[in-house]
Amino acid sequence: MRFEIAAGNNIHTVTIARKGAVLHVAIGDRTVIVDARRVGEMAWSLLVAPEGSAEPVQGVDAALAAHRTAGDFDVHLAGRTIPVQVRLAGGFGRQKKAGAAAGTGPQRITAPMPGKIARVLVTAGDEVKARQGLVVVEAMKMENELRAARDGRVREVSVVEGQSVDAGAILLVVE
Amino acid sequence: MRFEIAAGNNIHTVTIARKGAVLHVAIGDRTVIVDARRVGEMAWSLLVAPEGSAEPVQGVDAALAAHRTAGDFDVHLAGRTIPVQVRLAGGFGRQKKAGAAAGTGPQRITAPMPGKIARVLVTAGDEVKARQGLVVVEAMKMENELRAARDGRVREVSVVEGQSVDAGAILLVVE
Amino acid sequence: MKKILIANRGEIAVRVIRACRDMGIDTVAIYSECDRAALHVRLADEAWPVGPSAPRESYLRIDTIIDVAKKSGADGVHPGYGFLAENHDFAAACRGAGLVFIGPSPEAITLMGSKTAARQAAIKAGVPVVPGTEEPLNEQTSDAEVLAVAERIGYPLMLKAVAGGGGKGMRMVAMAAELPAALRAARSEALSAFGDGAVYLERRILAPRHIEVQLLGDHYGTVLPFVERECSIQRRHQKVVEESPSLSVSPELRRRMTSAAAAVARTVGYTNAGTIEFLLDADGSFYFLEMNTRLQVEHPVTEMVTGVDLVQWQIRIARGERLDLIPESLLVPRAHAIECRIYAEDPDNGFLPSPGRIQGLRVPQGPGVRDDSGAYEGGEVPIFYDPMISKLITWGETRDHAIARMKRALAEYQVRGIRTTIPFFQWLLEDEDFKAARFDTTFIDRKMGTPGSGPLQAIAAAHEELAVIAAAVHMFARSPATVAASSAPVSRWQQAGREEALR
Amino acid sequence: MKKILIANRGEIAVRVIRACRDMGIDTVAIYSECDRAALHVRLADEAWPVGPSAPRESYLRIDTIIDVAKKSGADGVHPGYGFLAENHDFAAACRGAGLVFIGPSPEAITLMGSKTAARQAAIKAGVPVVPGTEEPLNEQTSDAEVLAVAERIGYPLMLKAVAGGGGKGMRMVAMAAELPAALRAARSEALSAFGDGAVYLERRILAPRHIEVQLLGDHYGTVLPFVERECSIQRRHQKVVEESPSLSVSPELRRRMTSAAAAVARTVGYTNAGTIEFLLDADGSFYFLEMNTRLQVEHPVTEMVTGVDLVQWQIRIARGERLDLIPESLLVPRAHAIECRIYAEDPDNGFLPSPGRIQGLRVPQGPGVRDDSGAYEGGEVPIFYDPMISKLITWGETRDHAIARMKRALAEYQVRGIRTTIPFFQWLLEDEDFKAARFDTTFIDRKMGTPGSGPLQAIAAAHEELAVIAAAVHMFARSPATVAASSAPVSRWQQAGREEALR
Repeated sequence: MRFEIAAGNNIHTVTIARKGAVLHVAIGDRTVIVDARRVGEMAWSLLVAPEGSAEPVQGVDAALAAHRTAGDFDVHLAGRTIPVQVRLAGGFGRQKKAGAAAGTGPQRITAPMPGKIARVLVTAGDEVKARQGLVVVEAMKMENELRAARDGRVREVSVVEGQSVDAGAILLVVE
Repeated sequence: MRFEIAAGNNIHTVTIARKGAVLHVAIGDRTVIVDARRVGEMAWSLLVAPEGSAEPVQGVDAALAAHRTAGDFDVHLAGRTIPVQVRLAGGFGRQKKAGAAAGTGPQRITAPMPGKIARVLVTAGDEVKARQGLVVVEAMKMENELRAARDGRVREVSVVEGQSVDAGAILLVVE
Repeated sequence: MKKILIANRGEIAVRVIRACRDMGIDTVAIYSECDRAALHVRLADEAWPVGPSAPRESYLRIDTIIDVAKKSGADGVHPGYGFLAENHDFAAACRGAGLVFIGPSPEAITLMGSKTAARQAAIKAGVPVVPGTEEPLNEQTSDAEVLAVAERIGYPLMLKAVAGGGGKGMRMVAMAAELPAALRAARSEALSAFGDGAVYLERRILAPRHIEVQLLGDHYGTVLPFVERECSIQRRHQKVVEESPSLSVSPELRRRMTSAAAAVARTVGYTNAGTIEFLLDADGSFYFLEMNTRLQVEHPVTEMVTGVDLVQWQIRIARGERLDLIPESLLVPRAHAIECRIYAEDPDNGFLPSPGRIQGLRVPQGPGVRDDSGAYEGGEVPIFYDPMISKLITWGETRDHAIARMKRALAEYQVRGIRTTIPFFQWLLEDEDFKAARFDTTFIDRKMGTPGSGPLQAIAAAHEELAVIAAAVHMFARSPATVAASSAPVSRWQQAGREEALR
Repeated sequence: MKKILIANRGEIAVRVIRACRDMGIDTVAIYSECDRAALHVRLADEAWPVGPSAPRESYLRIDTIIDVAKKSGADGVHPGYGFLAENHDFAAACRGAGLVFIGPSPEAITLMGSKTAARQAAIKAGVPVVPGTEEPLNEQTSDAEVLAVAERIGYPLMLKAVAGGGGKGMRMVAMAAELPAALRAARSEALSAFGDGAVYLERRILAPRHIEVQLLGDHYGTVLPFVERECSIQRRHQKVVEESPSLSVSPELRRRMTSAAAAVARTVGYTNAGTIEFLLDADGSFYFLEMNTRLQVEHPVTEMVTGVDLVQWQIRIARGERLDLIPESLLVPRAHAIECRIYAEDPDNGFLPSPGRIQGLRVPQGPGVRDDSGAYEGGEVPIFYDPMISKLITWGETRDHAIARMKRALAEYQVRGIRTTIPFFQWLLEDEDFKAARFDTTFIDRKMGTPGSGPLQAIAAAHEELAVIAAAVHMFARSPATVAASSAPVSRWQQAGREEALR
């Protein structure tokens, strides 16, 4: 089975196959032998063979948390939180094209976390400059101002002050 | 919805219905108002109205563990573990008849917990007395001798020494 | 007292419930709409609804809370910290309703709750204060007037909420141009947090340490100070790491600071738990900053080094017991304790709030570790309240030992489904200056502002590769083809999760 | 030492891993087949398989373990307790392989491991022993010979494994008729637990207390004793509750007992951690019982009242450090600590072993609580090993306070899917005699044997009714008709549990 997995600034091509009691995980030109045991719905006890060894003995206690986007996870291990995105082979290629297309289109300002609209600073039709504040989302007693990425004109404001929004909700569109 | 629920030495007839935001739970001739909120797959935060009150404020943090038999649970609350058996209305009547019939038949000696057969003390055809040791099951470094409930003759020995058995496995039959 | 209502939520409500349980006292929790399934509701003997999720409509509703206290038959009220803890109207309303308020008198709250009046009290007790405004600048004070006052004090200065506490409504102002925006933000925060938009100005001491002294006072005139807490590790004027003792406080300085703290408290006839905050300058001089007339978030570090249960003592004092602790024993710390505040914030994303459902939770255990938490697996972290979800406290035979245990505990701690500041602490605890206790209140901002000081989430390549492997294994295991052909463990797990049908 | 192999499993392996982590030392776990997913495997830096699940084929395999130590590059071996901890061949094999054995010398293990030789050592140190057999009665000794020896000592008497420890291979014998069966059982248990079926006989002191003294000894002749532990609460000669200090030991008696303990250890040139067990008679006289040449299960109560990390000190001593603790500080307990051993046994069903999968786990938290555990939610408790899954330890300002905190912690503790001894402790902690510390080693058997002393699981009618309600709610919520019509919380939960598909 073949995946493309993005982590940090890298996209790794990963091939994984079961060989007897262990898994062979090929990352780039290196193949890692892994003894994987599920210890929870989203938790794994992995024993990984160190480089140059076939004995899976390095302990990796890993747990995952799923994001809304299928295949996106936070991987928790060694007290660290590492965001990864898993796609079937070729998945990022398709996505990147879609992303690139979107990059040149209108800016969709979305809520970075669930919260309440504290203030709307613009109205439809306003001309805005890059870095200009557009809307303030409040969560956990902190106000977070969202700004325009580049110059443009407000096409649509989808929220009103006092409204609750989910993470990812489109708040307004600048074109 | 109507259940029969056995707990301790009692079988309670329980009727439960949703009324608006709360549940009405009738046990015998008393109706208890319950505000129930699920806090886990098998865990509940219950707020129960005290006797004579309609305000559900008494906190009951309850979690269940399912036994192999459907409807049998351990209920954990207030640091106690309370075994209960839930059946649809009339369920215990049917079961009791079946149980009574089995009571007069041959004794099936079953493993009380998962373990290993440490010793088999009888062989098929042996006459045994009540309280006589039949088989020793070892688990967690402790030996547990299983005895005959009454006089009889060993009809069948289903296990050999050293064998691993699951809880509930029939080890031998005395008739 | 037989039954105590806890007018709070989250970890501190849980903390107070535990103290009550240890004393055989029944507990009454209150909850807003979004908190119905919160941990404090689950653990209390009783739980009563007090309104919608917004704090002003529930946890700040004095009338509703007093009403619940009466209906539930509570005879005491513990306010925790935040919300109504430093609201003199609430303390007075409790008194008026015949309820024992577990805290200082309304009068003491009024006096010390006004940061400007508190400064006067300190001066009266002979304790130096930071130069600043004598009078509060209320919401009617114009920007121009405030600017004029600021000119007299001189920049840089601190803008603070008169009713403040916990870093809320506080802003550093480097120059006049920044003042109007800072004033607006501080007032808005202060109004939302304390219901009072008045602020005051103070000269900014450059690179001070924040040292504070815990006090207990009984109703018979006894006021006892405890060994200091070091709280200089702050982000946006909000403490994030606290420890006791402070490596910058010698036994001699400790004697002077704790005596000064006790003097301020005695001057105002203070009772119950309170904390005097000081700024400690690099030259060893210290200034009274403010008094917190309540339990502090960071009280556990003091408990760990003195063995005193401060919440229990709050209750004992409130019910009229004498403070019969041995004074000297409170000033000699037993080794070292440190606390990290775990916030639901994303340190990789500008500390953006990260509310949501906790999909998975593993709490660290073992020697020297204490976790005071309001979280549980499957529980929600709501958007309406402070983002602190737990406090991790470790104790060690030395400061290094306590830090080592903290690192171990943080590595065991998993909070999945939301982002937390756990990785931030792992970065912090590796810092050489932190390890050597070379810091002041500007430490975090300086460290995080330094370009090239390394990204916070300096994920080692090895960890990144392991995360890729873990994700691949997880996706591989759940693809239909491999699940069908997989070995026992996977299928057994799935089987165990299956619910059997009712027969 | 840079890397330590832990030749054990369960909570003690986890405990040692944590101590190593606190010291920056890498850890190597070993695991049998059924322990692949055990907590100690999950938390260690490395984990190596050592064979099938039966202890003799894995955790008792000296050759395999030494081999793994060498292959993994470990330079030290910590044996924990049980398994090979008191096996002198193992200690010698470590030494032979150039590995530091973190414990006493093979010679000390041999000497004190023979309960009969240990008695000789105590006599030599001027410490009184319980009258009994001078020589071990090995497996070749006939029943008749043993009976003859027993007649000389007199009944009732104790039958004990020469290689014993932890209550294994121990039987009380009230009269001659009981001896053959007891002998068979004790030898079988001893053989299976220690690989040595030899036993010895001792006069039974009626209603004694079991008091023990923890010791540390370094390689420079320093032996330091710690404040005593009270371990009289035993079931089937197995400790179930331990505390420190003992209410029956005055400071003067403490001085005498700790000096006697240190004298025995010095007589045999003892190094590393060890414990001298005494029987304390009602008249205040005490007798040497045996020495455990290893870390004890109950070491945390000593850690809680002295602040000393005993596992860390084991490692420090093993790597040649000097024991530079202040002797007096170890003899003055800081308030009180108590430990309950949580076993996977069903107290409602004759303490029948209760292995299986832990479906749900909630571990108590908050002030004064420590949980040393090898369990996790979803983990298996195997049939092959000791049923102890965790140790719950609480600390309080007084014994009452420690007990109150223990009760609170037990009420928070939920282990679902298996039965545990948690309800047993809740019964015990309510007992008036226990609360007054009026007990001896026969306490549990007497209390549980008293007819009408109430069933262990005295479930109040109110709790029974609440359990019925909870079960009804649960069944109601999952019936198809109600789930479809139900409110948000239920469906949201189910939604959250759903795994999304790979796109």
